Amino acid sequence: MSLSTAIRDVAGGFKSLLVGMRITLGQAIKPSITVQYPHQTLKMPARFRGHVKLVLDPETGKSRCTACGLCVKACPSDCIELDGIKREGEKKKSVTEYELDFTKCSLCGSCVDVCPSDAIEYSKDYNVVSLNREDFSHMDLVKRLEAEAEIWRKHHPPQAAAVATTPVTAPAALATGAKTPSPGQKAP
Amino acid sequence: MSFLTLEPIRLLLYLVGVCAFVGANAAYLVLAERKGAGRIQRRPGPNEAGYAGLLQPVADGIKLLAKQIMVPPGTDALLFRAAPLMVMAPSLMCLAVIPFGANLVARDLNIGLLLVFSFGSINVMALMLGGWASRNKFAIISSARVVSQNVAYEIPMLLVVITMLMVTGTMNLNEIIHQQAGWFWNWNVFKVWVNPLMPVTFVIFFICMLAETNRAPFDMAEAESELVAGAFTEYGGMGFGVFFMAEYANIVVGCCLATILFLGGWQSPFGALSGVLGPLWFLLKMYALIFTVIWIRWTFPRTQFYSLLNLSWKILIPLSLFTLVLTGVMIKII
Amino acid sequence: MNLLHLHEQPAVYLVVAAFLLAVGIYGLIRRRTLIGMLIAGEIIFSAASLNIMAVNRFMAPDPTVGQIFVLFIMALAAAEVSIALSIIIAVYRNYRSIESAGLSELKG
Amino acid sequence: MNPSLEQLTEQFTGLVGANGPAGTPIVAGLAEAGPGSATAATPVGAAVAAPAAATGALAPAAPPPLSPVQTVNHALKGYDFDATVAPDQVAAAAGILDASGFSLDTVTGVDWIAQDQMEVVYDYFHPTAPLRAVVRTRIPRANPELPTILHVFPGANWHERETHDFFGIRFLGHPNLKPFLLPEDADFHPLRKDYQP
Amino acid sequence: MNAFPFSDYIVVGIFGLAVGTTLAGALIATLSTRIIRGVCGLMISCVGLAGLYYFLNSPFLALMEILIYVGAVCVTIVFGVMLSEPDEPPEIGKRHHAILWGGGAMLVCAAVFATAAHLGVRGNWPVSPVRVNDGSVKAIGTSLLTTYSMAFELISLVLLVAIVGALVVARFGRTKE
Amino acid sequence: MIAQKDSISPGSSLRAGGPAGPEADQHCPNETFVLNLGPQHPAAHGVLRVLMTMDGEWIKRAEPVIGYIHRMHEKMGENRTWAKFLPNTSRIDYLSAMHYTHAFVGAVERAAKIEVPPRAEYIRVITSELNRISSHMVWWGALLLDLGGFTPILYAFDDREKILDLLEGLCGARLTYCYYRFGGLYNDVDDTFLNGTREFVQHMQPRLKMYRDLVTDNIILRKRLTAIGGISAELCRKYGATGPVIRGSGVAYDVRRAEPYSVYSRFEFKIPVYPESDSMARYLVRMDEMEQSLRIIGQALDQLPEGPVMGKVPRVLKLPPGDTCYAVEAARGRFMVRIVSDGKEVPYRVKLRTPSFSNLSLYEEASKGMILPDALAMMGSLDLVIPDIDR
Repeated sequence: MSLSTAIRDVAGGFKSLLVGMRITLGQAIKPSITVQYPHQTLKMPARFRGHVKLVLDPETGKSRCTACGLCVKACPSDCIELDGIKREGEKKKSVTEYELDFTKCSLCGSCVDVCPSDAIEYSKDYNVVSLNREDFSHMDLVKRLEAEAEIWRKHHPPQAAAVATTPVTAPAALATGAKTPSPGQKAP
Repeated sequence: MSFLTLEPIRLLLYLVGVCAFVGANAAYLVLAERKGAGRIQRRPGPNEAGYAGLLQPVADGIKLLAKQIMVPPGTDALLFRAAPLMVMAPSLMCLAVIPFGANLVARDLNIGLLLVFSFGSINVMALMLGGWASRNKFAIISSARVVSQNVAYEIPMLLVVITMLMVTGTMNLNEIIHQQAGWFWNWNVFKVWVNPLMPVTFVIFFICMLAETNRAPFDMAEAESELVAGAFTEYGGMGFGVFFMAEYANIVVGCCLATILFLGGWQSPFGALSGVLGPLWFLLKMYALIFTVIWIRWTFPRTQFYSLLNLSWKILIPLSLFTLVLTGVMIKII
Repeated sequence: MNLLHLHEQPAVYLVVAAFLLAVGIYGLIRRRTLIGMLIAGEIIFSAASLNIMAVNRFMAPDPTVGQIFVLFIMALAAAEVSIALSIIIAVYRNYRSIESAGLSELKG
Repeated sequence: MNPSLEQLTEQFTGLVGANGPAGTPIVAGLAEAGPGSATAATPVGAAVAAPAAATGALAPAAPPPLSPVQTVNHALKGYDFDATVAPDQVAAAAGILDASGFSLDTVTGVDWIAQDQMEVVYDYFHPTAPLRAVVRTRIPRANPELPTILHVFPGANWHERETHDFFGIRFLGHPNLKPFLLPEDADFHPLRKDYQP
Repeated sequence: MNAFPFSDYIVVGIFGLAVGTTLAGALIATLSTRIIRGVCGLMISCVGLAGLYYFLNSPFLALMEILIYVGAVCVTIVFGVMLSEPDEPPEIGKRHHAILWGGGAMLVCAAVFATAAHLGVRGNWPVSPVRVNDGSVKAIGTSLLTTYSMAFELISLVLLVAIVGALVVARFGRTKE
Repeated sequence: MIAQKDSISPGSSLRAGGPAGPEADQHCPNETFVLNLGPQHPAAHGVLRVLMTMDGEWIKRAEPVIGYIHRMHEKMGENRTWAKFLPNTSRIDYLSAMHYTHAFVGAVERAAKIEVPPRAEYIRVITSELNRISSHMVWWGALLLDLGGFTPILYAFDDREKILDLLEGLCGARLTYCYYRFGGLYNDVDDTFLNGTREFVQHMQPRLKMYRDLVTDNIILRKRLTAIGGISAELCRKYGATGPVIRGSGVAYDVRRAEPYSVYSRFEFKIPVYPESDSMARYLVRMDEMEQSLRIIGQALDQLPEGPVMGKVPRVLKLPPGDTCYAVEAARGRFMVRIVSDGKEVPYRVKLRTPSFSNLSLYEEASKGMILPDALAMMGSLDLVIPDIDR
């Protein structure tokens, strides 16, 4: 290597360093791009896959789940347990117990795919936190639905709410039912 | 004669002052480093403890203090504990001769420059003992690297310093600054009529300073992707904290020296206002250099160890020898 | 002898130097590794330097001479250490030991 | 450099003989559950994806003979060439493919518990030609041993170790059949069909 | 020169510290079984010695002592320790041999110390009445380049030879592999 | 203070290497020692352990020890239906989940002769290439981390975040997508995704130039990677190394060309090949691949046909007996799924041939005689994902 190429190499290398420093300086004067999580939060996209939850039927204020058990079969990790009873005067079973073992769930969404009555969907909760393992290994989806149903009832005319508790007359009440806000839009 | 003019009292005050200066610098330079890294990486950096993260060093310090100092079994416990102190003490010593202002110097030693270098050389020994005493393979590889690197970079650095000695003709730091009075083109770094390669000399000094203080991109000693934490692998708690502080103290000393030798120390760039505002100018220049150090760290990848040595032996030493000879010739001609 | 002016007494330095010399000689005899002997040798060098400096400070007419001589000793010591260590490492590579007793076969 | 399928067929036919690997106990149940070519024989009209580098000649349309060496439709099976060899011929087969410039894709096993056999499958791909070859052999389940191909393809080292881990197949001549992906003290072979955790 | 009340005591205290450091360092250097601690002892001793030089009106040499001994010599020795056997081997041979040898060495050293110290204290050292110069750094530099330029050149020559020799010897060891 | 009489002194570990065998006679001292790099080491991305026999800083032998996060995906495959195994595939190499799902879905479709609508194939290509870019960005940042440059990974993650946002908006997950289904896709793309992807393609061009200026042209990086970590084409062939590793050795092997799957044969793109076969060549291959992926995405967006995204799939999927292979070009190289069916609902055997496994297997051979930092740089240039090796 001759002296001139050596000098050119050194000078070229030095220049590349200066270019790099110019770039980082240029980035340094731009505003920061991070989201300060506890203070700011992001809106989850519509298709966000959180843990599954039972859908509140905006017409009846109840779950659509018929406890058919397809989701249990479809789940690759065996993390769903459900139970339903057939109530008096109803055509289908209704769910009484829907437990998700969130510690095993891999959020693959097979259960949502197979559900014939669209009774489950992904929640938009991403910050589900607890100090208690039980809250995840036995996530009670029916209970969570109850909380939603509570809100639903508040937004409904009292007779509709009264009707909702007496399922036998439900169709008649709903025929006169007021317009319903869709509780699915409001994550609790 | 007031009480304050008594020499021992004055020295005691300076001792406290220097310790406080080093402590504050070490603490807040860590924060500045993290903030600077954050800026460069377009994130805010630590911002939770206190306003804009200003209490972060306190939190870090408390965390480090609260940690148990583990001495791994089978190590030389005495050396293991002594190494952090040995690395901290010399940098404090060096600051004793640094003139922050025309009269703001703890000990205006005739051979201050020599003192900085002689105490700076203890650093290597301390790092080496720390690495050796840890009884860890990574630490030993690291301390071997520290020595090779420091030996390689001490030579061009001293050559540059000898060049500056020839230009200034004194080892008294304050006198060196006095010689650079006037407008900023009187600073040594711009004295191209003494030596056309003066800016190059400054760059060599700066590079060597980075290498001597084991800063990125020359942080072979603690190359965390290769040697975990290098010589500090086994240190925890305040043992690590002291090493960490000493690293920043060394950077401060190095930047002070660069400021004094090349950037006119406490001289203002405009030929005026350097009396009372002297310390301000000094700190301004020093922190600008420190910012550059931080900036460099967050821009470049780490160099490879052997090309690092090559850089010193094949480029920097010949170049600094050349500037040395050139300066000698120029001084003789002028 | 005024205790407060101890640092201005040449005898103090000479005694310290003598002590260093004695300790160095002891080390040189008792150490059985080459590096240990090297360290003892350095102590002896220190003793000599201190002695020269003391004499230089208190008795000599030209105080630069002693300093120059001590500088000379330091350079010698540095040179000696570098050479000695390279020899030690070479010896170690070949014999896996730096015990001075084991080196007698070098003579043959 | 790049081999053609005809060449390969010829070489492998020379290796294993026309009527199948000598002494290889291929049990009759192969066509039903084994890697039979029954599916490969269906017309290509039902192509799934875009036609692949269809260099392979079509397998005969009639009920296929259990030929040990055959070319396969890539679009249907994912490989072009399929050879069944005797266990002691795997190294020779690897040698042929190595000489033709093939590269070792993977080595794996299949446990055919119903037939009391283990199948060892060697997958090869060609870095420069659009060719994929599969070499298989069958060994008795009771004594799963066959020679290593380590000296031909050093890359088989890890694959054979893995296969030993999972199936307990011993590769004779392999220097280091320690548990690899399994824990160091593992003495079980999880991919055997009779493995009970 | 100083109006501070206890300045003399402080000075003596620091002087005592320097002496103590020197002696303690030397003792550690020769007596510890671990070579690495021996090196540390040497280092401590050198720092103390630097203090003594300072008291002997030669801050320049004090700093050079630290620069060369601590910064270069000790580091080189530690490096050598890393590359070779680190510790004193355990005593071979019989115990009374060791005691005999140790006692003998002790005796020799005591004799040396007694003689040298006696000479130092009782020796009638003539003090030169005139001082040519003050022994400052400037004076050292001037003499080094004028009167004692031979010494200067010799130093550089010795160092050069040492560098070359060390390289040659260490390389020779390497090529043996 | 002089009490330490233990037989092992600090530092003697440096030389406590192999036992002094008969060949290690006194004239040839054995000065090696064993360095246990990992399983928790900053340079071992994940839980890889490398046992290094070192002579000083020179590596005499580096033996990777793997299996620390082995999860036995292949056995899981034998215990669940074809569809239930689908989520597993994206967890093998979490950084290029799309490709892995693609290979498994493709194998099942090939065996069951399921026809995939063209729109679905195009969307598969778009998402696969997006995933490839995001994977390469992680590699890029991680390599720079290995080399001690901290900032680039954050720039890369800034851009990668855009990809992840797009994919999250599309299928709801950011890493383990599980987006492809037998016969098509989980759901159709919307305009947000299409526009976002177009914007992203526009956005990436200047960013790639910035990457080049900041890192690729940097003299320090060049010195660290050029002429270091050579892996010859022959070595790649013998060990079955694929992907950027073999392309960095001058062999233009790319599954997208060698065995064109999906609709890759309809796009124009170059296969970046560098014959230098050093770490820098592998680096440059990946940097060029990002550009080529952008090119493919652009073409696929332009040609995207209308139509359904789901083909006809039988309700209960039973594959005909026999074995089927399907290989894709994942971000790290050739990923092949070999499925063996015995006609039941459950796979008889699922073999996952992962690229990192083969790429790492040559490490022992290639790293001989290197020094530690170079060997780690080479390891970075292999782009390892440990779950991909351990499965």
